[in-house]
Amino acid sequence: MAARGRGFGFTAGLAAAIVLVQIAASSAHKVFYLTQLTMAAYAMLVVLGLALLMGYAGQASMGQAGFFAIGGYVAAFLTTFNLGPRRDTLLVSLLAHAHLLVTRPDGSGGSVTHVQPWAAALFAITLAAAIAWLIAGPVFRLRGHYLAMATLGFGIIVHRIFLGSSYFGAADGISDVPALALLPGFAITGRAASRVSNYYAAWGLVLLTLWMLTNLIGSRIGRALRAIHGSENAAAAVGIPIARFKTQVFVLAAVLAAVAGVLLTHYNGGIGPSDASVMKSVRYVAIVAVGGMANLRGALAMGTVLTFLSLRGYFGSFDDLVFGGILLAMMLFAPEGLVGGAIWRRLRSMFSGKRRGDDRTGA
Amino acid sequence: MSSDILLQFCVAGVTYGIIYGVVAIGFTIIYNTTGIINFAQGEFLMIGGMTAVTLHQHAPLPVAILGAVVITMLVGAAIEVLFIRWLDRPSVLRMIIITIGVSIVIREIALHLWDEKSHALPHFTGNSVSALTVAGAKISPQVLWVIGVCGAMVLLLSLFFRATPLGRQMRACASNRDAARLCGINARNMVTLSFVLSAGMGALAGCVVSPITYVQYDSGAGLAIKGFTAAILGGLGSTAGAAAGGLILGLLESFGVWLLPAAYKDAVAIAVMLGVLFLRPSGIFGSAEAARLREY
Amino acid sequence: MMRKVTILSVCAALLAALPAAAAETIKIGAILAVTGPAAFLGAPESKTLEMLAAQVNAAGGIKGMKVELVIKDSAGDAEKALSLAKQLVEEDKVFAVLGPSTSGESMKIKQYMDENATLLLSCAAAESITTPIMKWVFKTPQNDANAARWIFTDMKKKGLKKIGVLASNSGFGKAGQAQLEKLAPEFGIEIAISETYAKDEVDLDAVVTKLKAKDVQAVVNWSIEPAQAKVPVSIRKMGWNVPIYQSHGFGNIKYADACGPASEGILFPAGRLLVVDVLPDTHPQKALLMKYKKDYEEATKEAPSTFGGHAYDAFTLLAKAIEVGGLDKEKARAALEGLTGFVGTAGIFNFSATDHNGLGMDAFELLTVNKNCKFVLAQ
Amino acid sequence: MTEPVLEVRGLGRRFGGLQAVADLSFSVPAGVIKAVIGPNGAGKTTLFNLVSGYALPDTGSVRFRGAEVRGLPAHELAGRGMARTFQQIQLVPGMSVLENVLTGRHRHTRAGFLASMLRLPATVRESRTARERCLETLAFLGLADLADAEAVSLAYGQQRLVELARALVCEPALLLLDEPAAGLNMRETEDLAGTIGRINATGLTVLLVEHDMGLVMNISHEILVLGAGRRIAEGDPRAIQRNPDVIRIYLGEEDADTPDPARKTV
Repeated sequence: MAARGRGFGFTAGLAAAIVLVQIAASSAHKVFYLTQLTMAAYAMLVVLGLALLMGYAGQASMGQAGFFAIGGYVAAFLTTFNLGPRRDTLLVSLLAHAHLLVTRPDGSGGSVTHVQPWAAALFAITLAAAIAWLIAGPVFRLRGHYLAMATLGFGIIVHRIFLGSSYFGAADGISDVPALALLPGFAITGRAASRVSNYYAAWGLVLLTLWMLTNLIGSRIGRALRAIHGSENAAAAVGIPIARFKTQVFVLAAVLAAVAGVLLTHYNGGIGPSDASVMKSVRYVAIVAVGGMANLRGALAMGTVLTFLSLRGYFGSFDDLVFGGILLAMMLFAPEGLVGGAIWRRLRSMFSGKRRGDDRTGA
Repeated sequence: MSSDILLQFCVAGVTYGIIYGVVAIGFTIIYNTTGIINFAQGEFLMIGGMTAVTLHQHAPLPVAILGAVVITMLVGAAIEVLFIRWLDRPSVLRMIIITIGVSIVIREIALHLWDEKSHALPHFTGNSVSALTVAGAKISPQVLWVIGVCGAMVLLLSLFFRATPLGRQMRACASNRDAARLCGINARNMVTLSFVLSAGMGALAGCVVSPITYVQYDSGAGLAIKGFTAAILGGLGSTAGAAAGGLILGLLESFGVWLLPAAYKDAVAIAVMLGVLFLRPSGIFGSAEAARLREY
Repeated sequence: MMRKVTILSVCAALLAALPAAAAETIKIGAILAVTGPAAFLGAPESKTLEMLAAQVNAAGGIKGMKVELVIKDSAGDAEKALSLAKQLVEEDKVFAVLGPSTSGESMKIKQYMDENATLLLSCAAAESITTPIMKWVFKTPQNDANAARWIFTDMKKKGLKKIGVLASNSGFGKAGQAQLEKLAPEFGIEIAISETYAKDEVDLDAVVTKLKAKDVQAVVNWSIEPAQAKVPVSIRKMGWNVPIYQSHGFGNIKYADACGPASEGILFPAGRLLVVDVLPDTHPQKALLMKYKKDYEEATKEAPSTFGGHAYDAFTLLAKAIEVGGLDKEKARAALEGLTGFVGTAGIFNFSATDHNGLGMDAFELLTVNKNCKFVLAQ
Repeated sequence: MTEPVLEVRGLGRRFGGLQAVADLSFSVPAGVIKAVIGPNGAGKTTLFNLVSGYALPDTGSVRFRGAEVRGLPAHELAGRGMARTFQQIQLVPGMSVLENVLTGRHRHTRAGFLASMLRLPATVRESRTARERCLETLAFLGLADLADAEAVSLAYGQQRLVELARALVCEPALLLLDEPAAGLNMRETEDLAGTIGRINATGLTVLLVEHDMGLVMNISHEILVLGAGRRIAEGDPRAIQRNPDVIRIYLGEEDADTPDPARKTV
């Protein structure tokens, strides 16, 4: 099928580009560029999930940073909170027996006993999924602005809880998060030594996600989601269980966000409340929009560039201004995104007087 | 817990509520004529406040406020003409994103146009600590100003919508744009007008509340979220609902502070709001049909 | 396709040479929250640094080497601060990093700075930045603990036992709140209630009412945001004349102005910058403070705040360290750690291997606000 | 005598003051083409929505293939073999004709989220057979060469056919057509008549709402006439044409329909 063909082509091209960049960076002795590229990659996981939810299933989520934060904070908390003093409590001793605890020296000569990073990661992701599944039911009884408000509200609540609770470091957030050892000799960490491997891990994950989501969109599920977006009546008429599919895609997006949260937290060695802020959620939405809503590649391309430049402080104190400007321009002139030539089709249709698909981005 | 303390919580809640309510009404005006939620609504308050503060350095307070309102109205018109007017049946999601973009851009421009500091107009009567005693609770005269001015605004608005031909035309657009168009009403101009109106309202509100809340380049977003929450809580589209939603939200926050750590104030208020939404998917005073119709 | 274009552009960026650092220049990085929620800290800090760099270079630089200042705006975002730190250290190869403005950001990057053996002079107050000591991490603002001690000492003198604490939900507020709760017992003071508030609250009547309901004998309002002015206003408006103590985060005359009449009688510990005019000429800091005040007012047409002062100290301390230790990072670090009796805006710095803040109780004075809304020494 | 595919008993629904459908009973025997006619506002479309799960009946029962289905959601009914088209065409923008029709195969395919994401061999096979089935149907309706065109960019008549194709690939036991000829020209209408006939010839039961008397009279085996939500008459075309009540309500209505395919009210 066409979608598959293009999917492979693009994925292959992206893979080549990823390797190319790494070689270029290493040979130019500028490996440090990979830092922001890695961080951008994790942000792109959130974006890809949101693009599926928003662009294809047509369900806006203004609280995606909430799921990112749940993943990151829970993982960070479990891998920094010292269970040593609580050894005798039932839960902790159970964890100990299950060999789910590790002890490492902390900064000040003492030692912390905490949950195995990989176990913490799994728990954090599962928790995010569970929360998404729980709220999906009521949330998707809402439409349009009400749906936006509900997801926005969810994001705010998560942000306030992390910001308010001293367990999560309140305004300082959590730091000194250890590396996340995945394979012997490979761990998710920001240390310069393992920069290249982490770069590949992050982008490999992005590639895999992109491939899987492209498959999904080309599949019966993807068609069902797009049908729900395009016309819920039509979707119901062919037997598509709308509520269930909305829930599932919402959970999928939440899981991707949580995975990103966990990994980026380990990569940065910490997480702060600003990662859960409404502004972050808005940024994710904005990136998806800039990429062209129903356009995974567009979101990925634009998102990577913008996030990379922003993380490098390229726009200085004009960061948000540039971001808002681009967002506006795209939404006004190319709501289907630059990538994939949608804009040209649009211009043509403008001149031929037709404005079909103007609402393609509809909620 | 003595009664005057309790009353003090109410007063605090009402103060917040009125302010949220005004922002919410600003949302409603535009929403009714366009079906758009203008997330830049909070920016109108910010522009109004900042401009008034700037003008007040050279002009007496009333002049400064008037000037601020006029300038903000122009900004409102500009926004509509530049970003909304020429779009052909944009979708809810697209409009949300566009207005968010507008608010971000305005905020950042304000940062570079003015500064990062927080400013405030002087209290209209008395000073920061002067207060009236009502049954043991203290109310700043500024709060009365806020209530008075906002009340007057709402009254004038409803008068405008009912009594004047222009207002009737806007209501016509609100109930059915195409029909209105057929009756020779220029719907587009009505939309512009609605932006101008709510910008003016926002600016005036921004001026009266600034002695209490202060104003800085980024104070718009917070107010917008609260106002949006209030508008949704009340049920989009109804001015009375918006006002009520604001009051409910304000009291929720104030009593949330009383009962729980203040750090979770917003979380509590919004959680309750979501609860309401889940039970009544179209807000307290909103009708489900209306909501459905509007969204598509 | 677009994606490939992207990649190419990135490659182009990669191949672009490093900003060539001439031998005669010292590259100094700064990570400041020039925009975003903490802009009120970052903005005066960056203005101060730019001013200083210009002055130093005009005067021929440090040991004849021109200073090249690289200021990065973190917008108060910890994640971005870390990214910028890596950039400054690995790409720009800066000699040292000044800032960040907030303690949250400082906590995120100090580990990295230490591992990469590059000096960090934080402009954030939280004690946890320099305790436990990290070899390469220093900070210039006075310790919260000392501020708390000043407050508690005065309370004890006045016989105030049961107090309420309000803190902003920023890193500064959080750190102060922690210190207050930690030290209160030492002074036999009971904290009856401890609450936090956000910087964007409409007003603080509700939470103040909550304190009032506990009828405490004094209120400590620990914050660095403009919103802190709303607390005294609420208190006085309610006709509640309880003693109000603020933190050194109150060290900005604008905040006192915002309080209006409510500011009168507020007690707070702060560096001497705010009361330099009434400082005896014999005081060692007098000359320096006068200079900074004058220069800053000329450069920015606005009154200096202690926040800018922290950046001032960070810069001048680093300059001193380089004069002594030269361009060898390890030597400079040792020189900084060995500095004693160094006069800064925040106080007299006496660093040591066990103290990377170098300021004691004497760095503070207990100040109050008189009825003309001016900062004066409290009697 | 086998059980009717659809059996409606005492069906009623009121909207505010308006009794859209009142105490309505009828049945659709297997294999027939049954038409529901009546003047505008007679409650035809409401009846369709009640039967196909797009609106909740206040009273009455709906039995589909022997089971009570009243109040079941639309997708559930579709799952049980009821397919429908819409008066206002409901095609998905941004999807090709083939993709739109493929959505119709939903209940005949299984792959879930994970399987689809991983492109398991079974999934690939499944989707291949689905495409073949859809292409056949498109060919059957003469749309084969439009398979890759964007559905919503087609001519009105063709869009109707795409909707029909989508309904057909559901392999329903009962096909509901809501004004299939609305907005079609004479030729298209005649072709449609032929198409519906051929579909019915495959043994598929059809229930349609239609304004076009010509179409109704020449294809349907049974006709149900509604007026103000109530049954006016029921029977074969000849009987209906002679029925005085029917003639009255149609002549009573200003834009009367005569059994002449050339004129139609839309």
